[in-house]
Amino acid sequence: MNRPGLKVNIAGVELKNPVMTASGTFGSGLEYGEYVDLNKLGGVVTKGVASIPWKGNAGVRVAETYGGMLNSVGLQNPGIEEFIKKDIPFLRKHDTKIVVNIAGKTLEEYCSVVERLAGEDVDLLELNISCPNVKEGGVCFGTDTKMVEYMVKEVKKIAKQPLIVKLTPNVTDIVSIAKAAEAAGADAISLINTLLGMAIDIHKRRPVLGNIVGGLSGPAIKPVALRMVYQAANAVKVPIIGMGGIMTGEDAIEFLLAGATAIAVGTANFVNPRATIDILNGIEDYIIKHKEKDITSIIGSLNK
Amino acid sequence: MNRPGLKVNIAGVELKNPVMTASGTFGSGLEYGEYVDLNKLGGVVTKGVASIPWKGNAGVRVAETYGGMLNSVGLQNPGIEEFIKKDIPFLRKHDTKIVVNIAGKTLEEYCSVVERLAGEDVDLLELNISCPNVKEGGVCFGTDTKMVEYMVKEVKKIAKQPLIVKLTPNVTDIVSIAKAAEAAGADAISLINTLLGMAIDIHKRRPVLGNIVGGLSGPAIKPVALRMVYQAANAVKVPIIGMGGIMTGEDAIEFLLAGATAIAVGTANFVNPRATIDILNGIEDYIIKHKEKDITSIIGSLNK
Amino acid sequence: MKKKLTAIIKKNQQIAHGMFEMLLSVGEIAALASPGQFINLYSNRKDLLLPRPISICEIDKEKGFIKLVYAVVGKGTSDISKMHVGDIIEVMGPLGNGFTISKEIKGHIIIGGGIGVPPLLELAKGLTGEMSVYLGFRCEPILVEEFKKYTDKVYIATEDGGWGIKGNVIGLLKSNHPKGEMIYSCGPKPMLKAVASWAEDNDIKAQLSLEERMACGIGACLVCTCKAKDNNDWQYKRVCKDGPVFLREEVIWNE
Amino acid sequence: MKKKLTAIIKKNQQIAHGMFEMLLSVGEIAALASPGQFINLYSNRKDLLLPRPISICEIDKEKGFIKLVYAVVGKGTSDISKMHVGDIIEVMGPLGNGFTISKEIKGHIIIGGGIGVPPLLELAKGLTGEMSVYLGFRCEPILVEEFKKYTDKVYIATEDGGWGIKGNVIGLLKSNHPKGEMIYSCGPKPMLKAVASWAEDNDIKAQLSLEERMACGIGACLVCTCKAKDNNDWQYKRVCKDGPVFLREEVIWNE
Ligand SMILES: Cc1cc2nc3c(=O)[nH]c(=O)nc-3n(C[C@H](O)[C@H](O)[C@H](O)COP(=O)(O)OP(=O)(O)OC[C@H]3O[C@@H](n4cnc5c(N)ncnc54)[C@H](O)[C@@H]3O)c2cc1C
Ligand SMILES: Cc1cc2nc3c(=O)[nH]c(=O)nc-3n(C[C@H](O)[C@H](O)[C@H](O)COP(=O)(O)OP(=O)(O)OC[C@H]3O[C@@H](n4cnc5c(N)ncnc54)[C@H](O)[C@@H]3O)c2cc1C
Ligand SMILES: Cc1cc2nc3c(=O)[nH]c(=O)nc-3n(C[C@H](O)[C@H](O)[C@H](O)COP(=O)(O)O)c2cc1C
Ligand SMILES: Cc1cc2nc3c(=O)[nH]c(=O)nc-3n(C[C@H](O)[C@H](O)[C@H](O)COP(=O)(O)O)c2cc1C
Ligand code: FES
Ligand code: FES
Repeated sequence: MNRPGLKVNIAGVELKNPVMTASGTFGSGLEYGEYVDLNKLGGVVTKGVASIPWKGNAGVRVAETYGGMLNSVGLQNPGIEEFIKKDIPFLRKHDTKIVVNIAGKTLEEYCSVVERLAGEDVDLLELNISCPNVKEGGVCFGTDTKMVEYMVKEVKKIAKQPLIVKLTPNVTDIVSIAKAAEAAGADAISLINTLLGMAIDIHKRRPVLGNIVGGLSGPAIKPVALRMVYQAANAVKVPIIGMGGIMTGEDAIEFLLAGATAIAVGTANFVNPRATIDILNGIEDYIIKHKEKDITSIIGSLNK
Repeated sequence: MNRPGLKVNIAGVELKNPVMTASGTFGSGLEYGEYVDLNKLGGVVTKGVASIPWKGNAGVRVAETYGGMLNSVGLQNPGIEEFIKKDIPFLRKHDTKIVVNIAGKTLEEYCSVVERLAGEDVDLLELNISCPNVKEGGVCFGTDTKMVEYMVKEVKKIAKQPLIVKLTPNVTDIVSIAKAAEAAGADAISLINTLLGMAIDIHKRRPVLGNIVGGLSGPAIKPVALRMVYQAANAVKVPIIGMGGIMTGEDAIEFLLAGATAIAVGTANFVNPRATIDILNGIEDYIIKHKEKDITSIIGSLNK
Repeated sequence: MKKKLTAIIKKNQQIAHGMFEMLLSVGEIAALASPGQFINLYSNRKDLLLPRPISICEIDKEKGFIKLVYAVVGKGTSDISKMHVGDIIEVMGPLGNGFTISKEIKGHIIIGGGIGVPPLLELAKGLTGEMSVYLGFRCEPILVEEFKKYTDKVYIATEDGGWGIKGNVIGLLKSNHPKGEMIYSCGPKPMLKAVASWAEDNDIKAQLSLEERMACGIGACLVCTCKAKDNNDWQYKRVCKDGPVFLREEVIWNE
Repeated sequence: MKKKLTAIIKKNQQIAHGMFEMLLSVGEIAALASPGQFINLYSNRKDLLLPRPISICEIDKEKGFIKLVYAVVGKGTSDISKMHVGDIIEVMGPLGNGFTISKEIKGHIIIGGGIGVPPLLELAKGLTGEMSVYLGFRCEPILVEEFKKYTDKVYIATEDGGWGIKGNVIGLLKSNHPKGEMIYSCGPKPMLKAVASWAEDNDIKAQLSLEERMACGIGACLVCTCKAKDNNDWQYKRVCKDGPVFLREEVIWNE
């Protein structure tokens, strides 16, 4: 039997299949590379990187919740220079697309990373706009349409690779944010980042996380993620990368049906280091079982 | 051994203990009254009631999700007249506080329910501001500080019972909404209502819910609920009623430590019809084990 | 006070492809149950919160047993199918309004389709007078011998014609022209709709047992809808509490 | 490619109050494991996603067995404690960098506190030369007889004085003045901090095994922090990958 076509296209970049890793859950592939053949992945999205090294938050940085987890890593990263020196060469040895997730505390910081990457051999940029904007008193960049529009516009001016904008779900109206990103020139949109949450240790009477609040991920958030992907897919024309609680091939199919062109796997890696591959196989099984020509006849094909 | 004091005070109304039912999950107590001694509850919050009968949404109205559920009941209710005739007399036979949850499509509709209840024997009103505002193109009342402020102010003018305002979590900034409600005269705040979510049946390639999207509840949402209760408790002075995924006494303690004066139990009732009582017992056990004087020394006593 | 109960699994075995029979020892439910009622089964998987409603197929009040027959269709039923004899399962029930049985009525027509067949067995046991039974299946029939204990008139249709006539129960009805005063039916919604319309054409009363996704199972949450006539208007009734058995005149089929 | 493995439970029994010993048959891990490494245990409860890191207490490379000793402190370990002999449990490992053993070093000081004691047992087996062992417990000691197989010098402190001297291991150290070239220690953070400072005062090298909440367990997610010196600055190192064993000079204790 012929294997179905799994290729998808994100802003002119062809992925061999729609399965990517979610930023921050997969390092730069080095560690999971011992468990997963990276050549099999559509893309590896790297941990958020900033213009200079960030130390991240003090521990405890993780709390387990019902069907999910909270993290407050605080975007610890070695800075763009170290990243370019070590991570890009490692990933380039593999036949997979490199997506660099970018963090910043000011627009200038974001821009300096984008600029620095202009001459580097990476396939896509992913702008994580869930970071707090220090110049605006720590309000998250991604919660205001004006801020999103301005930011994306400025970054697009200097970006040499296609730009994915990654949205935060902690907003009243995801559609207006997605539209603002698109209007400002985003080549693709990824969502969702983590939901802001909290856990309390009732014995110590203290928040579990050193940072008090953290980002909720895992299957618990899937219904919210799926709703936002569906809403965004119906509002913008650029391709969407869906994520949030994808644990199985079936979960991935839900996102594809809702309109995502590709999907990313985050927390599932911690539960099963081979989750990406199992999910990829699950997607392929579904296409075969439903006698579809290829993956593209699944994407957005929801009957309403 | 002496049993610890469990009494709490919400806007001048003394509840014998902090355990209430979450609106819409407990009817008006009639059905669960066969499983739970209603006299043991701090309060029964009734299903949202409107000025006239609402038919609700077409089915399917429920979808199970990982550690949670989506509902799209659409506030089906028999209207305030029927409610006053049947539900108040039933509940009044029990020694528990009656909290009437109120729904509306326009400010006028809300007001007419509040007015109609002015002479009735109910203890507290709970304004569900998660409803879509039909005059404003279906935007949810509770997502805009101005709308919240205006609404609460108008309702307060005519309310004869203390007013709880129930917030929707589908907002960028829960703190500003909570403050707006307080500033406009809310006597207490309850949160959270359900998160907007979606589920897809990958075999039928259709949204599971007839209404496409629905409200996510259950333990999956607890971290988000807890974070919002914590944020709101640190921002307003009025008492807070916390809810969202409370399944056990320990969960309830988390909310009390975060600053909730009382808590409400929703989805847990479907998993265990005696959940309210089990949670109450769990709270009592914790107070005894930690040698606290009474419940009030737990509330908001988080070490930061 | 009512409560969740613990039932002991006495039997849990496959009786047809993807179809299981489960015998539960749970005296409190057996004592109260009547035909057409259901129980809620709680799976042990923590990711699944909601109970699974399953109809009562047979009741042994003396031994305190109830029998269920269920199809494995998803995570919950798959999990339940893997439980062992001697295991304990949490249940709640009996729930809902079952069939109304009147001694006055002497001619009974039972019509079942697929997984709608089991809830009709206990009913068949209790009816007095004339009775004919029409059962439709996709391929493999179940419980046929059991029904034959109570009447000779058991007619089968299968979609592939492997057993009985090829076709569905409506075909059976149209070719057999059964006479009777009351129809009792359970099965997929399109079948029930066809049964209702056949009953109306032939002016026969009908009690129809519906299925809908549920949460509380006791009438409090309003998620289980049956669109039903209400004087000159209509309303959504609760399948779990007002049903699962409805009169054919009540039900509106346009959803 | 590495992967999650299935281990067969050969033993899972209580050895002290709230303390269990588990023997696992999992040849792939036994073959590669060294003292101070840990494995990830996955519970079956679907509400708990993250694995539980547990140190390897003993390794039997011939039989392909590893032994764990764990305390029941929450939902995950409670669930694991209820598993039966013959059950299968998913595991991953061996993970992390264990203790560095050098044949050059002849004087070893092992210091363990509470649930930090088990990871030191396999280490004790492998050390050559002089060795003394200092173990502190809240009340009930564990594994004392096992350590005595490898050295006569096993000293115990308990907080309530029920066994050994009354007090903690630091008290033991201060009264015994052990001499040696290398300390190996595992236990609660305050104890490790005190051990580090005692070692510094006495100018003895020390390898300290740390604990932190984890997610991936393999170095990819950066949730498991150890504040560590880095030239003139500091950084958060990963307990799971850069540790769990760190040199005393590396660790910064102010968090
Ligand atoms: C009153 C009543 C009586 C029933 N009696 C029987 C019976 O005797 N034998 C039998 O095999 N089945 C019966 N069903 C259907 C049975 O409840 C479902 O097949 C079962 O809930 C599916 O669960 P799952 O986890 O395997 O499927 P999933 O699809 O994984 O379930 C997901 C969710 O949808 C719900 N769901 C899925 N299918 C149905 C359905 N058809 N009806 C109601 N809820 C559904 C589940 O309860 C769960 O909440 C009955 C349903 C009702 C309402
Ligand atoms: C490298 C390493 C080795 C360990 N070796 C052992 C050992 O040999 N024996 C033993 O009894 N314990 C050991 N622990 C601690 C053990 O991992 C925890 O006690 C266990 O994870 C608690 O899980 P729980 O579900 O019972 O507790 P819960 O409190 O319900 O767990 C909630 C979450 O917090 C995490 N967690 C809670 N306590 C700890 C802790 N102390 N350290 C790390 N994570 C924690 C859990 O993994 C889980 O993610 C070790 C920890 C680490 C990091
Ligand atoms: C430990 C951890 C670290 C993360 N770090 C980043 C990050 O650096 N940049 C980013 O855009 N998203 C980050 N995320 C969010 C994920 O990429 C993803 O959007 C989110 O976890 C939802 O997907 P999941 O439920 O599959 O994990 C992180 C998530 C986790 C759990
Ligand atoms: C079936 C269902 C119906 C609900 N109906 C209402 C309602 O009428 N009014 C309201 O304010 N909240 C309603 N809610 C929200 C709950 O009161 C509660 O805020 C939410 O479910 C979170 O709590 P939980 O996780 O404990 O269920 C409903 C929730 C469910 C599950
Ligand atoms: S399932 Fe709750 S009303 Fe029927
Ligand atoms: S647990 Fe993921 S880096 Fe240590």
